[in-house]
Amino acid sequence: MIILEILSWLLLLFGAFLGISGAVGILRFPDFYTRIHAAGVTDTLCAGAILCGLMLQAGLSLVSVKLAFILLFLWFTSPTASHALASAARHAGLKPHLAPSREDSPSTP
Amino acid sequence: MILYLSALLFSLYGFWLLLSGFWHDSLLLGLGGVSVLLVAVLAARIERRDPEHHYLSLLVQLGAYWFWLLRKILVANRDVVLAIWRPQRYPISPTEIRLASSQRTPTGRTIFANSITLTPGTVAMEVDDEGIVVHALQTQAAQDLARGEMDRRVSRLERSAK
Amino acid sequence: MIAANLPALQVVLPLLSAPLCVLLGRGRAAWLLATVVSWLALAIAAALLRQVLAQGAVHYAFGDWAAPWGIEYVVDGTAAFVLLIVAGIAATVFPYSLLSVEKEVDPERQALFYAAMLLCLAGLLGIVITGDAFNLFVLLEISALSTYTLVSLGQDRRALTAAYQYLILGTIGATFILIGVGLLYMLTGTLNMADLAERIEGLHQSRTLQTAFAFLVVGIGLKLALFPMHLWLPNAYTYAPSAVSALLSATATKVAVYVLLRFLFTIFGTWFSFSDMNVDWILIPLALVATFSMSLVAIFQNNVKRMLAYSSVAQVAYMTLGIGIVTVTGLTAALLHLFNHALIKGALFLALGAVFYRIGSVQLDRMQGIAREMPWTMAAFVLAALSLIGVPMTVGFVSKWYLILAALEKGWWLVVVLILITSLMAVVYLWRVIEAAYFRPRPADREAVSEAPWGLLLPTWVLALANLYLGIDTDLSVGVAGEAAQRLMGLGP
Amino acid sequence: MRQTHSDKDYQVLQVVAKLLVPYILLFALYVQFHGDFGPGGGFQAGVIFAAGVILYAMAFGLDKAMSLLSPQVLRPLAALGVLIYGGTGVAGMFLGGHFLDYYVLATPPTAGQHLGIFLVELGVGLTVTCVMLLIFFAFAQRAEQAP
Amino acid sequence: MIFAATAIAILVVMGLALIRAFVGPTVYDRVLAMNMFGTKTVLFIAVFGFLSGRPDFMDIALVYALINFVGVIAVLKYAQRVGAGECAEDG
Amino acid sequence: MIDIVLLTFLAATAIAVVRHRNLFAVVMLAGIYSLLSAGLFVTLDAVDVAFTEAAVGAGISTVLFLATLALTGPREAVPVRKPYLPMVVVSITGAALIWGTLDMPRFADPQAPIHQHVAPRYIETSPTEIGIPNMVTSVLASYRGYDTFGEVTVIFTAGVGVLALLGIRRKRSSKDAAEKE
Amino acid sequence: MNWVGLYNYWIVIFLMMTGFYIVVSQGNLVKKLVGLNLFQTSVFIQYISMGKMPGGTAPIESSAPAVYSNPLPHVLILTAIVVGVATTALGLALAVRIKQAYGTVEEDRIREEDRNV
Repeated sequence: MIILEILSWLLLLFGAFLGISGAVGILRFPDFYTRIHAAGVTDTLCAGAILCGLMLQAGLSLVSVKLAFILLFLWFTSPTASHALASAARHAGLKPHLAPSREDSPSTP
Repeated sequence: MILYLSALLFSLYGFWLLLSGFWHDSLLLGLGGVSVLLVAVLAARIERRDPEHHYLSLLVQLGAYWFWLLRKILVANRDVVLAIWRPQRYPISPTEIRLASSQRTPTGRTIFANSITLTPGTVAMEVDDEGIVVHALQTQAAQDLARGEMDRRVSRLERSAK
Repeated sequence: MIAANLPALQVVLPLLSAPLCVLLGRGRAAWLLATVVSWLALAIAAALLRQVLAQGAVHYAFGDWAAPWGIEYVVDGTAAFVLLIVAGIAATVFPYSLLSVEKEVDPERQALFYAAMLLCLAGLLGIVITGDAFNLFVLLEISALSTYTLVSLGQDRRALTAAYQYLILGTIGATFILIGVGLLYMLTGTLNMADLAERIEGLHQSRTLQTAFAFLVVGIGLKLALFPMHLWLPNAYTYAPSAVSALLSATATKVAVYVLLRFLFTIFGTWFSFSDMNVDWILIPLALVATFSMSLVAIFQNNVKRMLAYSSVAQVAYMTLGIGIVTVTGLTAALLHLFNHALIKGALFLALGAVFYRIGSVQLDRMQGIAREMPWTMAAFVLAALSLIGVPMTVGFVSKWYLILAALEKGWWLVVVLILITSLMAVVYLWRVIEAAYFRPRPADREAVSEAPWGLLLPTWVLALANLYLGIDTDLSVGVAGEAAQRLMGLGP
Repeated sequence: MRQTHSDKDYQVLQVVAKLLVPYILLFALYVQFHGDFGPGGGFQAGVIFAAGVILYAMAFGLDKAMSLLSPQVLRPLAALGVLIYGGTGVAGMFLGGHFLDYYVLATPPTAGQHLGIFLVELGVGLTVTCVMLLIFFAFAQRAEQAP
Repeated sequence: MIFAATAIAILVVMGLALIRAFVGPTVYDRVLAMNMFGTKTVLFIAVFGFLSGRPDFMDIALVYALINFVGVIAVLKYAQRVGAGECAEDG
Repeated sequence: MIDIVLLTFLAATAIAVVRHRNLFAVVMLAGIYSLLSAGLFVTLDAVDVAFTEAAVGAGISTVLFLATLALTGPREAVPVRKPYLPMVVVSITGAALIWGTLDMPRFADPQAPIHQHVAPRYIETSPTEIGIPNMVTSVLASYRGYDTFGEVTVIFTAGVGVLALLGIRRKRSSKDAAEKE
Repeated sequence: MNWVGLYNYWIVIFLMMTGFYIVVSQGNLVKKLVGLNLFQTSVFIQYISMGKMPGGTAPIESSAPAVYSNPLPHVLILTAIVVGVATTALGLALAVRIKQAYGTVEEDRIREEDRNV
């Protein structure tokens, strides 16, 4: 029991840390496309960690099921939203700042 | 179509039961049935307009894949978090790269694209029939993707679901 | 069963007919339904008035939940009286609207138009008899939203901006009312008007109560186009379809005046409103400035509908003047004018609608010489105009007479003089119309027109004759108004 | 801009939307029928249902959404919702109570209340769904034709 | 206690995302911030349920997630229609 | 404590809405405002309201605003006149409200009149009287069912109004579409 | 006097007035409606704040004994939210029509247009 408790605490703290990291990243990164990555951190693993932590708290109950639904929903939608966002920005003609030195090296797989 | 519908009905009713939690209230169970039927009718109409095979069995197969993906996500997260907190040590090097994708259906490509986006550090920017344009935070992440392991795994998933 | 449920039916009947109109989907069928419903509403209003006069106020609890817990309708003398006016005007405007609407509104939108008319009617009727402060807000919004729609359906594109402006100001007003009701609820824990009135008694020194009062007065003021807050009204009345102008000018502001009465006298109580808050110090000067300036503005209008709209602001000011005097006579005058002005403006706008039906305009220069071609229409207009001026034997005279009496009781000679001056100004602006219609030659470029069709003429004349009849037989209106005024002042039974 | 953005660009969105929309709609109905036990009720359900259809419209285009639930059907249904609500009230009246009295609807009083609230919420949900969708269609159709 | 800490952390994240939404500079940055803000609200509601001792209202969080998604997609859809040049640089 | 933080966020958002000239940003911020206030409602125990506000304010309203912007354009003209009069009006209104708060029952005061009158009956007897655990639904649909009837009518009125104003054309025929191309 | 208990209300009033200010000062019809939305939402917050009980929970009966917050303001605000969205929809529809009739949604330009006719 206590192990589950501690595990859930760790997950919650981990999620909180990831969330703050993402938020700092979204402020620090230079342009829109790099910021998407920072937001990606918070959207996926942060949400996952926090919701899993909560699930451990709730035990095997309806609440857990709903938390799982939320998690599933977020994991389906947030990459879709990020992708839609990036593609819309690209279509709008927003140019990414690319690293100058290796601009073209990795473009051929 | 019939397969799709029956799978849909089944999963919808399961969804209802899990949401509701009233498993002994015959009224709510009945209402659930009516609701599921109503939604299924609408879903069938949606399906008829864009008949596209939906791999529901894919969801089962997804289990193993997700496990693999989760590990990728964890690793990728570490990189991005480091880049955020220690920009001097771990500088970012934004890269754009075009990947060929070997999936043949929109569903497969969607799984691939969303997997790319789910792993931090890479975002699928454009998806078309031949490939995917990816923006990566660090060149290294892009190169990792370019190695094509994820592409192969998704394609295998797609094939096995058929 | 029906007799016991009359108060609910009064509102629910038109309310439920609106979706039926949408279901019918066709203009004429919707019109027929709307008309029949408006007549039924009038019958119900009459029956309610009889019931109330016979046995006192009727209380109706929705869902059979007793008052402070559920929502209650209360029909007392005043309410029944106002109900009768609103339903009566509707019962004449609805039949009228068939021809006028066919001319002015797209065929596709006619069913929606009638649905909106019914919703507006239901909202107005509900506002009058509801006994619950929050329910008042809901009904207010039903009528307001449908009114915005109706106004926007006018042909001129300025109808759109007028409706928008009305929407913004009306919503600000409604939100102010919402804030006021919220503060009242916070202080007392109840929303029922009677219960509120009881619980407010001990709170007169509360600053929160005073703020609530201010917000409610300003909010209602916006709705009734109290003088500096009247900006939405002229445009809305001018550009709305004719039938809508008639319905609105005759009912909407009147209902708002009634709501003001309700709040000032019944809920906050005479003592708080006028001795603690001194609202009369605001109402009277504003009313005086309004009657004078708005009549002056009306003189310079070339669009007759606009002229009458400004005149409406001035006339509403007469009512607030009567309220501000705070005597039984003053209140009687206010209530009488509420009733009479509805008849007058209803008739005037209906006559104008008939003119618009024939010549497609109500500009003064287009209306020159119209009286020769449309004698009956213009005769009705003249009759109602005389009533607006206040010529003896018409209803307009009765209410002005009581207003002057009330001012004299207080010894306010200046007010009396001002009322007379503004009446003269009314003569001036109405004369411009009559002169144009009767004594000017027809403009050469206008096609010859014939008299308005019966469908328009009949309702117009019903209202015009009501002006005359009720001006001679004043027993009913003065009796009811007087009794209602006494009860509002807390003197009557 | 529209030319550059073809259907292909939305394929990820389309796949995800098609997967999710049925569940969103079912969730809306769950909210509709569980308003007695938790937060929710007719109004919320109606809005969520509408949101689900709006998502479908965003992914697959307005025309498809409008043929899925055609405005010609929605309009009478919206009116019907109000009539269901009002009809429940009137039924209370016919059975000897006042307007919206649910106690007279069924024999044990609480069953009457249950029935009344159920019907009333149904009316709310129906009207809200239909009106929200109609409003959205009206706006979106104009927006499609924008220059 | 742990819930309170998590809730506060999420609030901080919300605040930072809000700053990004205010500064922009492009519409897409704002949408990104809005999306992030939305998901954080979902988490906040979920955590708050536990914090207040009544975790049985997770439906709300689910609705937030849904609405947030629909909202973001709608913004993108209509931003495109208006013309990208206008939104891309809005200082 | 949490509500103070959320209120501060709300205030910041409101100020940002005033200052921004790009209407897209404004609408998005308004959506955030709605979401935030919905969060606040959750902390204030109003779960049903939070539900609705999120779905309506952040969902439907935002979509409608965006569709409108697609038609009317995202740029706002720079006003020519200085808004002195509005400032005065707003200041007076705000001052009146602040003054009004001075005699108000304090926030979350259990002795406040609204917790003493009317509401206790809903809380105490509605679960047995109506037989439904969610008191908000009981009050909404039964005790104050008539208000809700009004609410449905309001939304219906809005539908009538929007249809009358904008209308929905039947499905465009292929010929129409061809013409447009 | 206990000022702390009023602090919440003051922020809410500030929010209300910000919304109100947008409505009365801005010339763009759409932005006015955004302001109206803000104004109304803030009034809703005011209502909901007053229903809060200290240590209360949501007014949904739970198995454990609990103090419930006042459900009545919640009901009122549910209705008010609906009214708000109805008004917004209608206002936006008007704005769309105005744009089509005048080619602009700026109040000043509309006034000019009208003067020119």
